[in-house]
Amino acid sequence: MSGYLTGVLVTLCFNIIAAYAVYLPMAAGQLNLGIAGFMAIGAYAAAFLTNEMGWSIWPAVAVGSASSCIIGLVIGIPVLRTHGIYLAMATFALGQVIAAVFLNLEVVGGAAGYPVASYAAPAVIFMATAGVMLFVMLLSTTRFALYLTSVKSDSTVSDLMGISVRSIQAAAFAIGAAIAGFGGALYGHSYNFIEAQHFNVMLSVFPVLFVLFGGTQTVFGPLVGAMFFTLAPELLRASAEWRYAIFAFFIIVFMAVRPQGLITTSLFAAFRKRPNGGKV
Amino acid sequence: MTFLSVCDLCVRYGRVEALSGVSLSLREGEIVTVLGANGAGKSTLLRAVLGATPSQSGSMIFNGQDVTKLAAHERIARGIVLVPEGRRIAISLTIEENLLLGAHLRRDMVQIKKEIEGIYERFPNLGSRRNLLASCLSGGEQQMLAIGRAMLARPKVMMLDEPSLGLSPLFVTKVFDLIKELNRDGLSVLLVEQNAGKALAVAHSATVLELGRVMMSGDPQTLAADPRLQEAYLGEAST
Amino acid sequence: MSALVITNLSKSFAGVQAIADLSFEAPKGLATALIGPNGAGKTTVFNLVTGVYPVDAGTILANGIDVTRMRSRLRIGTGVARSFQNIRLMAHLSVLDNLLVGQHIRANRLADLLTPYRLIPGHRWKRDALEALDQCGLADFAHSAVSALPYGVRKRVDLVRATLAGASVLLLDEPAAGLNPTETNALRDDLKALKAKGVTLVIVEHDMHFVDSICEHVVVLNFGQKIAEGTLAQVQKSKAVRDAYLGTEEEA
Amino acid sequence: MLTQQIVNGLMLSAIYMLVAVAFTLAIGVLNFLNFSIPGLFMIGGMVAFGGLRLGLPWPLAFGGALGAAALIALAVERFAYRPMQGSDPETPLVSSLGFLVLLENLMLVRFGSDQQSFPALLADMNLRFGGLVIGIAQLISMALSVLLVVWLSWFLSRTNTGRQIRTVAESRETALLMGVNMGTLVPRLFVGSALLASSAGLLFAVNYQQVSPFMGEGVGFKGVAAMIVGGMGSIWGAVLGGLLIGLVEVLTISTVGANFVNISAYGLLLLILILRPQGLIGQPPSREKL
Amino acid sequence: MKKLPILTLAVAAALQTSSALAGDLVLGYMMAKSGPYVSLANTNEIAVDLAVEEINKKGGINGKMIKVVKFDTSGDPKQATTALRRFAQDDGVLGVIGPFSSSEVRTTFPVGEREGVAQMSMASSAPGLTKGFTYGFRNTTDEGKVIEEVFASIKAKNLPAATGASVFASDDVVSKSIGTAVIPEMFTKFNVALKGSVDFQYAAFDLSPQVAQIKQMAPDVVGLGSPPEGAVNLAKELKRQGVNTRIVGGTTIADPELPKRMAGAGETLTIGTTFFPEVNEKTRAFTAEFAKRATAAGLPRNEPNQFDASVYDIVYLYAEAMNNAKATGDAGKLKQEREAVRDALAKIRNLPLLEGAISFTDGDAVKPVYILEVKSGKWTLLDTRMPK
Repeated sequence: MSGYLTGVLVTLCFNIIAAYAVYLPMAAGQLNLGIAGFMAIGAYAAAFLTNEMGWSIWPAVAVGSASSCIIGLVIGIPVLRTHGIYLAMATFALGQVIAAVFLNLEVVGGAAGYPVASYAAPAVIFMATAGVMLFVMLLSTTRFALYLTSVKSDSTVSDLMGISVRSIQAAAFAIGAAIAGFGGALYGHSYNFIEAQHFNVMLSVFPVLFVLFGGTQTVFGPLVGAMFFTLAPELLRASAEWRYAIFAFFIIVFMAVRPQGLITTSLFAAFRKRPNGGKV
Repeated sequence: MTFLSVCDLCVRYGRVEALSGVSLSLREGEIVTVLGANGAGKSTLLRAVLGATPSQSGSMIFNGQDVTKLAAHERIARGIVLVPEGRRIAISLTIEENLLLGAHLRRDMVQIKKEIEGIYERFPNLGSRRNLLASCLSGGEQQMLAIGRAMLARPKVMMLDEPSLGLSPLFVTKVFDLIKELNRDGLSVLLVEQNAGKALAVAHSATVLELGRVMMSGDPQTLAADPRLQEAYLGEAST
Repeated sequence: MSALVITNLSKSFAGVQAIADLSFEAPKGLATALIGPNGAGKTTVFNLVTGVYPVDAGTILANGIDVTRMRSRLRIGTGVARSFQNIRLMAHLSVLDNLLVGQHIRANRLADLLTPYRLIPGHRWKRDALEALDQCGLADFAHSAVSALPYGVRKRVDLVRATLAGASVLLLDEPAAGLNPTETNALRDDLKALKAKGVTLVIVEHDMHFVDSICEHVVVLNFGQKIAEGTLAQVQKSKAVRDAYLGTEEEA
Repeated sequence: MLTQQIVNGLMLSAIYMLVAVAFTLAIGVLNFLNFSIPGLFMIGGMVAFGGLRLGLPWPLAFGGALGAAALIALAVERFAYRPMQGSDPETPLVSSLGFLVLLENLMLVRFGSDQQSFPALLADMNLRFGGLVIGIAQLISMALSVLLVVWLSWFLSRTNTGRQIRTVAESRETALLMGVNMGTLVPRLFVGSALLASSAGLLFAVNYQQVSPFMGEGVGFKGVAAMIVGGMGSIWGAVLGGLLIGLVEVLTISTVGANFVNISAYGLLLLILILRPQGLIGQPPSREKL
Repeated sequence: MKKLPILTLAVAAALQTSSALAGDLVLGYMMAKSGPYVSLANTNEIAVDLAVEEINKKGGINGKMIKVVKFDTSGDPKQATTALRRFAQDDGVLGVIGPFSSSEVRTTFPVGEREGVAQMSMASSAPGLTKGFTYGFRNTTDEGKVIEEVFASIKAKNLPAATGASVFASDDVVSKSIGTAVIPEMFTKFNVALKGSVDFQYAAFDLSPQVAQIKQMAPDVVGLGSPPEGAVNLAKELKRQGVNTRIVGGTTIADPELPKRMAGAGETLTIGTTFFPEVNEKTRAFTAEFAKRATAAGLPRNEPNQFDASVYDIVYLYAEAMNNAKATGDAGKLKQEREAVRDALAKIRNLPLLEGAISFTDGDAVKPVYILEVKSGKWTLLDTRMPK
């Protein structure tokens, strides 16, 4: 594989992971605009473990992901008391606060950034991304995923059906945080350097765009969205300085024409032959 | 002379046909009441006449003009005004602001002020609290405000959607007295009511809807005696 | 014994009394109709029983269990399920998925939550749901998007969803409203079949023929108060009921 | 020194306040978190800068900037807001952010990524009271933003259009039945919101004598924070929120350090959202009906 | 998921620039033509092209022409690693010009180390970036050394500097290390009493609270660690609040247009830089040619900045190294030749180039520092300090 393709694919992998981190809570109707904060937690925790504690990468990544998950759960419970746009803004504020905390945390380099010694090769990243995709896709075949959509569609009725809306939302939020932390932890080890400034608003916002662009109705939406957002600027590389402007223009036009996103259930149904029997 | 005539109106919500070919006419100075069970399409009919719900087909002539293509605000400007179901008072606005909202298509401030004072005279309960938020009003007072608000749009036809809904019997009587009074002053009224007896007592003509179609129409006395009406409401077998 | 016992129930919203000192019982295995003009407080009763709103005063017993202060989420566990006046199906889910959500109370463990049942052909959850659909003759719609369904079908899916919770008491909010005669007949058959299985029904309905054909017991509300109770024929003779519905000039 | 810091904080607050009000108009009335507002803020400064550089007299350059912002707002309404009615509530976010990225990159192509010096319009005049320095430009822009907000508040509470806007904010359905013409009111609201945002950008440029393609982001996000702290949909809430965020920012810088600004400003936002989601001045959302 | 390979192939096909002609000496060049550094970096390409043209016109190196493959990284660390992977694996480069920023350097140097290809940054000046890397070079001078020369010069010229304050952008790597490490150390070394330190955020537009603090300290000099924007805002605000002090900075604020951008503020601002157009014939000729090309390309700035000079010299440094390493560009010997180029770079001592005589120690360039002062709104040369 060419070096260029490797580089682009590694970037794509991180975008896919980020997209799935946003997708899970969004499937339950929560817009998480602070995903970068959770990536930062995973990245710094894992990097600290490999750098200072001499851990090997996988356990460090696992712990990084878990710490992101736990913090997501602990902070998520009060934050999830809010709804809709308030929740989006709360997560946005949360992401900003987390990044600002790392900016001031001198033990991991503060503003100077934190070089990471251990290296995760592209093959590792590809495998890990495949793992995340597999995990989310498996999850999408369970009742848990069903309840996410149910809670999003109508939380009052879901509650009356006996579903613990709060638990489902908290779980979605925490699993999203875990995936984000996982991606962050791998990011640090793939690029061998992390800095708090990297985990900014735009890093939180773009995965949301991937998901909305790809469509939230199916588990493939985030994948397609991430692919588009990663590869389109590459295709536009020839137009140099205009490329992001053209790209933004395209997003606007696309969303105006197809607000429900690229991949929808009806699109799927059109491709799928009528299933025989009970297969869904 | 027909003042408002609705011809063959069809309204769909997605795949559901809410009105299929409803026709209705109203002469100037008349009270016409539309009766029917829940879900018969009464509210949809009023909304479609107002222009707030788009109709798929049908035509509408008002005061000699074809208003089929007009938007709600244009129809209101021509005098077709709705007092909506559930009153729909803007509770974050004061009582006076709600009245002014009714007059938002008008520009004659002096006359508007005069008319508002008139409303306050008619409903002292509103006048004494004119600068308070409308949320402080009881249901019956809100209904008075809703009617006052509609008055300020200078209606030629006032449509009322279940004005007695949720009101205590005392206020129900008040509302119907008011409707009669307005009508005596020359206002044409299109009235949708649950309370069939009261509605038929004030109406000059009545139409009964069932599942989006006109089941019967005619003069109120005849309808009141028609067992099918009792049936529509109480499901009593006509014996 | 009564499946649902409501005693001295009161509820007001922003000073307006929606339910005032209401008491009635729904006898086990029978169908009780809750009728009254619009705004009489019928749906509010359902909302209080299922816990959508907290109760101001009074008690609610469901299958002998006091649910008055129970969390809304747990009430379905006492065997009370409901349908909704304006059909609250999950718009983002297919018909089958809506039914699977309805089954939640019967698949409530963590293991159930994480079973990748979609990958397992003929999993019992899907089988149960499809069976229930089939019994109502709706099997063809299993994989349709809810939004694409005709109104009548959606209403019946809403009903099937409520039954799949395995409830012994079903609260049905205007199940026949907006249905055409054929659909109404199909619904009637569905409900009779449920009754035959011993399910207690409480039905809010305006169509008196429908009520007549199903309900043994009728409770009439007006302004949040019970104005009559008995068989349909009994309540139809009540002057208070006629006044509430048809209105008379003498009153007030 | 504390007095000086409060004076400094007030200027910052005035800018946040205007942006917060611009956001609150869009979200309070249309329930639309319009992320193109930071872009419109930037357009206010950058287009005026471009105009001045072309040698236009300042009233023309400023008018051009406001006009450009108004036109862009109409495009946002047409392409980011209108097609999204009825889809997921977060969808318009994407296209409005698309507008932000587009505007930033267009300006980037035209003017480069650098911060540019905005010419001083007023001679560098400062009032000095003992050690306290208050810039005339500061005073004028502060007065202007306060005037704008007071005017807007008057407009909303006293005029016909204002009443219509408040009715739409409470219930679109009621407004529709009252014959409020949404087809024209919504674009007007967008333009109004854009004019506020771009005037904030202009005042910013005049005051801090700098513009850049990315000037909207930091201010825009703080504006959102200010809006929520005060109470979404409330003009005076936005004013209060702007004041608070501006003062918190300045006081954090002077006591703890600039790196803690995001912690304190967004920490405040987070705290408010958890403890009192409706903001300091704001009505709690009512319970839905079945 | 059939789309993935198809799309990526399309991307690859669209972007695969024609591979180097056999026998060319290929250099990779990471540009920052979009993104946050575009104003500083978009003229770099002119300097690179100019240097390559000059060398090739004189017959190239070892009889081979130099060819540059370019990649726009947008100043983004992720794209920079992609660029480096491409240069190393697809384009067969002997060395890489760039990347531009310190954040990019942080991510590409480890990749360069693994791939075994030299890189030389034209702008990143954060302390210690090259430490631990054998393939990582910078044609920049460590800010510590630059600022040391500035203070030495101020003391030598007897300019008032009894008291000082440190002011820095706290969320920028280079700025922060200047403000927290370099400036305090220099104050101690040159007997400047440190009255305190004040920080601001990289993107801060309002420095009035900071200046209010500085005003209280009333220092003779303000040691500044910041990008040019911070210097402009600080100078303006100092003037507005009526604070008279000398701002002292390093190469981070060495922007030719800085005096113009400060619009009358910032008199006596003093910096150290590695390039000044008025030093000698060579710099004047470069400046003139650069201006001509920049104007022709329609770029907003036509005066070369230090990065333009640096990147111009980087091409010459590679030329010298490839010459000394006897590089052939032969694909079969790529690995050895890359290593040889790296070794030759490290050995360069006192090579006379545009910026002066350049040597390398530990991957960092050692070169003359020009001390510039703002007088009546223009840069003037205060002093030239030769490296020890």
